Amino acid sequence: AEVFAKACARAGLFVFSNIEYHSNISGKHAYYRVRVNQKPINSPIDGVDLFLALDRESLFGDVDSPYPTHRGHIGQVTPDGGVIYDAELGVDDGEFGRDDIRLFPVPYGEILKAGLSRGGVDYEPRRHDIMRNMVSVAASFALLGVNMDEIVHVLQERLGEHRQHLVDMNERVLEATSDYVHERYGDDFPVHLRGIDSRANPMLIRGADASALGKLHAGCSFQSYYPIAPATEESEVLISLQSEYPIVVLQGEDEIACINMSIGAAHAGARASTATSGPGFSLMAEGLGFASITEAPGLVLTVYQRGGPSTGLPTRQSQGDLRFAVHPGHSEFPHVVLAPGDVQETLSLTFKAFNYADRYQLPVIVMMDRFLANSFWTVDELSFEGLQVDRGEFYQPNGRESYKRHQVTESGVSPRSVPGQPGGQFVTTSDEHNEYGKISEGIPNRHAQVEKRMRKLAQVERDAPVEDRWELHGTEDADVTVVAWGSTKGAILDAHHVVEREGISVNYLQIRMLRPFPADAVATILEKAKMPVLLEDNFEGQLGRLIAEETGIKIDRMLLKYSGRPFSQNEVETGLIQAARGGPERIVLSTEKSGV
Amino acid sequence: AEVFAKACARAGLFVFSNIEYHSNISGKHAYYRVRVNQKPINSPIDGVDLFLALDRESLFGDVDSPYPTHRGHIGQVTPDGGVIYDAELGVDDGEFGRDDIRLFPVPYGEILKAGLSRGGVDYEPRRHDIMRNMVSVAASFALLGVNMDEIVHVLQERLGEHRQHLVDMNERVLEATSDYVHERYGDDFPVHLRGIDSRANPMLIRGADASALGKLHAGCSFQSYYPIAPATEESEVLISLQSEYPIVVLQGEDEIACINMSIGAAHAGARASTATSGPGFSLMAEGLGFASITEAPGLVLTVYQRGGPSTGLPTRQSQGDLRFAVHPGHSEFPHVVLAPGDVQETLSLTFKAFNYADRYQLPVIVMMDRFLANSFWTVDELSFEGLQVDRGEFYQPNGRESYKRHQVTESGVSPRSVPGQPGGQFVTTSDEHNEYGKISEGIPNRHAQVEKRMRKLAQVERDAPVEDRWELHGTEDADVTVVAWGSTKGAILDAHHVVEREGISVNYLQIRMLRPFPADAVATILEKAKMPVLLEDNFEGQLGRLIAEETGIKIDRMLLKYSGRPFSQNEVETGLIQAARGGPERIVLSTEKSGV
Amino acid sequence: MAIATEVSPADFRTDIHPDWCPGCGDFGILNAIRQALAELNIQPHDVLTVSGIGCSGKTPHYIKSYGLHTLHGRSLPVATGAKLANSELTVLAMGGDGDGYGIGAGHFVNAGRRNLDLTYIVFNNGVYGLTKGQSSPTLRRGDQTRSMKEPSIQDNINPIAIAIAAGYTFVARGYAMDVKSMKAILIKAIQHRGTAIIDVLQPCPVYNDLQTAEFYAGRDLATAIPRVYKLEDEGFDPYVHDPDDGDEIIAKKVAATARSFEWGDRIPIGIFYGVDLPTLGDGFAAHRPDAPTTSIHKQAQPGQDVTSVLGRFR
Amino acid sequence: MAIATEVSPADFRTDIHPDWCPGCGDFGILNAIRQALAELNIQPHDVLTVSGIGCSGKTPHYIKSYGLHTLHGRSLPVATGAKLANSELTVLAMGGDGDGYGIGAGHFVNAGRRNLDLTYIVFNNGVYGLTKGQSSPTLRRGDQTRSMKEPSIQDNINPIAIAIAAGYTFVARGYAMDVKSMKAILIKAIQHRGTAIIDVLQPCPVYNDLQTAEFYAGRDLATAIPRVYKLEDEGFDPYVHDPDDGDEIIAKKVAATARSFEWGDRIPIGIFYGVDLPTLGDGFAAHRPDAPTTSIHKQAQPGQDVTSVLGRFR
Ligand SMILES: Cc1ncc(C[n+]2csc(CCOP(=O)(O)OP(=O)(O)O)c2C)c(N)n1
Ligand SMILES: Cc1ncc(C[n+]2csc(CCOP(=O)(O)OP(=O)(O)O)c2C)c(N)n1
Ligand code: SF4
Ligand code: SF4
Ligand SMILES: [Mg+2]
Ligand SMILES: [Mg+2]
Repeated sequence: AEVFAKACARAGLFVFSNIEYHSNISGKHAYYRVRVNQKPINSPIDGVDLFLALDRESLFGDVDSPYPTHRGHIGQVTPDGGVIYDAELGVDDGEFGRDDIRLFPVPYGEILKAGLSRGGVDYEPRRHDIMRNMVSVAASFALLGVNMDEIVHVLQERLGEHRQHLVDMNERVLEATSDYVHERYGDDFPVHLRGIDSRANPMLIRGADASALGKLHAGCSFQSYYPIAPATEESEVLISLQSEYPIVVLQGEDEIACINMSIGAAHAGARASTATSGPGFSLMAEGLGFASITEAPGLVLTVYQRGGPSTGLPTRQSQGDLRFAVHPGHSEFPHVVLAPGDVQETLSLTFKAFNYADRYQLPVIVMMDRFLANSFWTVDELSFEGLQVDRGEFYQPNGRESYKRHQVTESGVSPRSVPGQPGGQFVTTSDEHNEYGKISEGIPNRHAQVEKRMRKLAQVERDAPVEDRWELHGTEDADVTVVAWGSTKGAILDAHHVVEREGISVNYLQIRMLRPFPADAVATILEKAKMPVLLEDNFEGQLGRLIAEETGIKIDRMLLKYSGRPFSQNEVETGLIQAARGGPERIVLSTEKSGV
Repeated sequence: AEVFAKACARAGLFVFSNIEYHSNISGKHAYYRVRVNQKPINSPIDGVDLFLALDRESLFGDVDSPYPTHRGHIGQVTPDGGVIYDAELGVDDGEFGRDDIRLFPVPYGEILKAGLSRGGVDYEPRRHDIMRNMVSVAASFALLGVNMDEIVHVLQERLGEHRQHLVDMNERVLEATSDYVHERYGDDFPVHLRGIDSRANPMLIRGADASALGKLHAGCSFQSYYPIAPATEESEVLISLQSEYPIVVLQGEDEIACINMSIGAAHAGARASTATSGPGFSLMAEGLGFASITEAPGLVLTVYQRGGPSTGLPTRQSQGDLRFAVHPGHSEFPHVVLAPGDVQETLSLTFKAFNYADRYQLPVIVMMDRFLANSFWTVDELSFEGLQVDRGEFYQPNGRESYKRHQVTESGVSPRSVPGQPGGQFVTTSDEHNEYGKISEGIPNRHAQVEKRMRKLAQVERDAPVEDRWELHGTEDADVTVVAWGSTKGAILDAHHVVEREGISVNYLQIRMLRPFPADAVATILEKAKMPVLLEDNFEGQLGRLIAEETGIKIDRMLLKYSGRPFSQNEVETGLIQAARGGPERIVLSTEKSGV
Repeated sequence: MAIATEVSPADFRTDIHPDWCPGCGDFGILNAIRQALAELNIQPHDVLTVSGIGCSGKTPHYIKSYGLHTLHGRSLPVATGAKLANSELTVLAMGGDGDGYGIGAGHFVNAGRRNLDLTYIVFNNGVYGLTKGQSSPTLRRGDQTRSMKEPSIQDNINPIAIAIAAGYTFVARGYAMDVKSMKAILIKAIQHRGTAIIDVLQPCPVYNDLQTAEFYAGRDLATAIPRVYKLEDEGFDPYVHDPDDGDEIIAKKVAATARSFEWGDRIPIGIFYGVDLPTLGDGFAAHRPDAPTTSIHKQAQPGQDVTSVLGRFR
Repeated sequence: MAIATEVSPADFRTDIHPDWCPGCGDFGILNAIRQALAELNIQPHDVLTVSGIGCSGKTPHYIKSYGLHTLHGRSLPVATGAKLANSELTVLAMGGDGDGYGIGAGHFVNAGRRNLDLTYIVFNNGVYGLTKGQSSPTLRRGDQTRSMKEPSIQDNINPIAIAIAAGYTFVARGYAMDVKSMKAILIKAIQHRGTAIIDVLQPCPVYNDLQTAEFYAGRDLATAIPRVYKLEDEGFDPYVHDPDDGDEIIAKKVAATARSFEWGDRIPIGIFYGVDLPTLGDGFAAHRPDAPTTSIHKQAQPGQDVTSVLGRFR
């Protein structure tokens, strides 16, 4: 399916693709969803025009297992849509229970064997069965009238020259499939894909890639990580770039080690970072407070939210960690929380996160999620415009006075010294300390240090440009104001047009900086809004609670989802229309139609 | 000073006593504060009527150190108050800078030697210098006209029969001191303590003791702990009771081990618990989510708040962990948070915490703090009335169907089975699971389990008696409504009378259950309140933020303290009067007069 | 508390099939556990399995007994609390090598000191299976498995030697593909009064293409002799015969440590070290010598009277 | 990067006096550190000390260099990150035995694998000093110190043997009251390329009334002979001479382990084990063989161009 998506992108189409899979290595149901369009698209949709099934479970679910969990994808196929499946499964047409869809049984094994023998290879189940996938993709290309060459190109790149024999083998299989489908089904399928030839070679890129790029562009030279879905990918990208860029990527023994390693690196002079998801995030609680009280400069933590609580749904979507992120440890300390909404914002806000972390010497958390991390979007170009480096103030020893690492200043920021600098020695501590970093329990100093640290938050509020904090998409005035954060952006933007066609005008308040919270701006907008509707991938409506905490405004209407799956465009449409037409205040989305 | 407090209590006086000390084993400034009265008292006051100083720093501070932190306690002495200090320090009267106080220099060493020689013992500095303390206490008793016998009794109990020689030695020192003071100062000091003879032998008890008692009374049979100020004391009390009661107290290798050991014990059938403070609490974030998703029954976590952030001020007061306690880990899960206000409430709410934990099978956090934990109050009797055991529903195997550990029910509670019970086998997991506890990633089940778990919170709200959730002390209608939680209760109640004497009527909304939050009741009261004033020992006004989140009501007026010291009665008085008379919205308390 | 009915391995089967990959060593360990429990005639309801997170961590779902599938790295503390509270249970803690020697290493070391009566089984496959094959702490310097971009630049830890140095009173190594000997070791471990640890060499055919079943069988060697050999076949005596003899303890520990460093063409399995010492349970029981021997959670009575304690505070 | 001025121990003094108790072994360790750094002629600004929480954790406040007084148990990870980012620094990690072998045991074990070039000093006093004397993981079964209600019912861990089994390439034990030998060990440890660990026997006169200076000096013995003796005085050779010789490595490890179990009337101090192996820094440096050898934080340029990477995604 990645090959399919890539090939479509190459053909000049806009592509969105994501995968759903179990927290398991082999044998449990997984599926890709690829959406292609001639216009830009940013989210999945529920309806499936062409369904490629590899096994029975994909079709009809696991109803025969002792603990059934789903009923397959057949229900998602749109009227007039098609199903390509393995003719050798022996499925009876009646089993589909639908007469409004087109069935394209294809004998995967037979074609595979035929293709292989064209290439002069003997079929061996254990080695070649993985290529059944390719038969199915090729069949879809044949039906959709796409040139098979794109697939071959993509395979060629992936496998590289020294595995040209594999490419050739695949090519034979593609041909065999194509021949079979054309002969058997001709032009039976109504949908044909036509790319935009003029479109320059677009990127197919994930949030995890953009985050890695943002870190690298910011000059991050230390990343620690402990394997965990869905955060590992970002570190893997960085590992693969270690030979080109000056960055050390270290697998720690746990997340406590990771956050503390990064804090050490930050204090030692690096822009440093780590990435994790819920369980690891919980283990970093103590470290974040430590980073904040010692004013570690340049520390960024990227959190890839996934289904919780606890281990929860490791490979599934959620926006469940917001309230924890805003208050991620005991006691009170300043930190910044940012939430990008798409790939471009991931790049930009990740880059800027290091500026905040350096300039204000506090930890910055970037809130990603499983959906944003692992889905693929087509992007023509990523913009690096306006990404200016700001490392904050440095201390220059003057030989006269000794250095105050935690000097009390109006902004709360104390110029820093990088270890190794003669004359800039300091000690700092997780205990309350005085300006010199020495342990101090006296009262006047305690006040000064608490207040100084917390002043940095107010300073961020004053300094941060609006675009880092929030954005009101659409007109000032609308029937419905969607209030949301993070990766729901794509679905909201995609749905927006459709809802407007229903005569409901929609605007969308996207909040990007969750701490310090843009309370005044949000309050002003909400006070004017006719019908604010919260939209979040969690149970509690956490942004809503944060808004209430910060502004005293409670948003009663909310569209929530907590099934562990991302919002589709359709769900947002349905939800918004329902809300606008006076549906229940709390609408929970997730239908069998939206995936399994 | 503990001896002093105890002796006063024995004499029939009401006593409040607390200690302030550094996070250090020896050599840094520490002091006790003992308040005695013929009427019940619940908090410290700022003014010192009689000041017993052991060294120069206590008198004048550490002004000569490279990083001075305080200027001693001399400024706290009330006009006409007295100072007992070591004549051998060579302090010049002029150094006190005050002519409104009475000075009682006493040659500690000389008297000590005299006392020892009366007992036929040779003075050895290393062995006996610790008794200088006793000279100072004895001197105060002599000045205050209290019978020295009480001290002797207390010492006798502490040291036990087999150390009678030590008691005798101390008794000689007391006599020598008494003789000296009577001879030298006669009746010079105006204050004389008179006990209430009719008062039955009262207890002098700390919150840590009451918490241990509550746990024991609840039948807690497993307590894990990792040493940390100010939580260790509770575990030490329980350790000392291991030979009398069936309870295992285990020192874990860290707080992650502790919470997980207790979770294991809870699942295995025990009422189980652990106690920690901020840094350890942060390390328990992941464990709490695990306890909640697996519905561990009977797990109680006692958090002893201390100055933060990070290691912070390990031995100092704070109410800084509220917001973290309400949302103490990634994602969303149900748990209960309780906050007792005094010793009696500590006993009762700790006991009840196990009922909530057992009945709803969720973790319960009891929020204590350094002040409540380690201060001593006199209490005539602790009440055990109304403390009924409720262990919740148990599953009885019926041999017909297999057991659903996470059965979906209306209340959200699933009857439990204790390991060892034939026919009640189950497995449960930190992964999302189905009713049987098997891993499940399907959507309908996901909805059912998330909702079931969260329904338990609503059920707690329905079931919990008002007195567990909040209390409005005083009249319905008042000029000022103090809104507070936890250990500030004593100071508020003590201050209340004084403020009313200024013509300002005061009532006091004490919130005891922070999650689930009594939003409706609080909203109703606040909407009626003429001037709500938040009072908290933290920087952010965390209860205020929680109230805004839950009710949409922002309380703008607040009295805050974050110096690491507890509120004194005076501070509350001053603060409330200032607030009532239209002072600034945010009043931060902590003066040199209130301690160092 | 075993009731007098004959228990068979099938009694520990559940209705779901393990979701491990074909050829995974975990199947062998699972079977050995079921067989050992049956052979010891322990009733399913008297068993508590406690696992961490990983492929290995799913094992309790496949054993019909009481089971806690806990957090990544926390099987030992959870098992410790459970056993102390409910001492009548047979407690088996288990998890992966990442789980136990990586994130859980602090518990691994400190559990060695306690000698609580439980068995800890480590599924040692050299990789982080469930997160797709990153190196685990037992992977050796220079090794490069399928999903690694480069050979490991870190040394491996030696879990057997660490266990001995940490105080474990029963230390063994099993091999997942040899169910019979694995079962025999398990039986001895469960019977041992005190904390037993079994490090199990467990092929992960998907991610670890170095320490495979073929490797352990020595099929890559010039003459195919199994690398894995049994300590007992060489007459190795792991047991301390006089626990009061400090010198014997040290001698046995050193001998076991020496064996534990063997690797390469010859890899020992079996029992490395065993000694009988008082358990943590014994230590706690000594506080109330006249108390019943039932689990402490049964002895404690919610609502029990504590007024007699109040005297202390007067 | 040492500049050519003569450094003296006094250059590492700060303006505050340690707040340790009189007679505390920490004073000796502090002095040894200052002296060792001076003798190695390392400039104060090229030193980074990283400590945990405890009495011992306060040490960086008393050394005039860069210093991070971190969290309880986390000195090793913080030091690891700092050294990797800023490889030009001489990094000394340090902390208590509770800090390192209790809450920090997971890091203690896993840092052994990495062989990053830093020195880790453990102040081993058998107790949790700063929290008033609870037992630490090195306290032995049956020991009852002043603040304990009963003798320990847990075994001690053997940190030297664990360090060897975990892969540390330099393993030593010091004695806090013997500043001279402590300094000598420290110098070798700092000079060692790779991770060096020094477990230091440190009397805590306030809470540990068993392992006192008198005890180590053997003043309680029938004939007062110091218990502490130097390995080198017995001709013990801790060093692996051919790091490519796997057998020699094992032999040295086993010999060191055997010595590490000695306790009672004779307690060895000195260097137990040493081997030269590639460091973690070497491993990372190999990714970009032509890169400069300066600290990586200096090599990375905030704002550096990454557009060349974009091609991957097309
Ligand atoms: C705190 C935390 N960090 C990371 C993870 C992600 N994770 C799941 S399994 C696993 C490691 C699995 O390796 P191992 O313990 O060796 O077990 P195996 O799968 O090899 O049996 C990790 C890191 C997690 N669940 N929790
Ligand atoms: C997470 C956490 N848990 C507990 C503590 C409390 N604490 C402070 S020092 C200390 C132990 C000190 O013992 P050790 O590490 O041996 O150092 P020593 O004082 O003996 O030098 C503990 C448990 C803490 N600061 N942080
Ligand atoms: S990934 Fe490896 S350890 Fe996990 S189930 Fe598959 S073979 Fe077994
Ligand atoms: S308590 Fe012990 S370790 Fe801490 S300073 Fe005092 S003597 Fe040293
Ligand atoms: Mg593994
Ligand atoms: Mg110690």
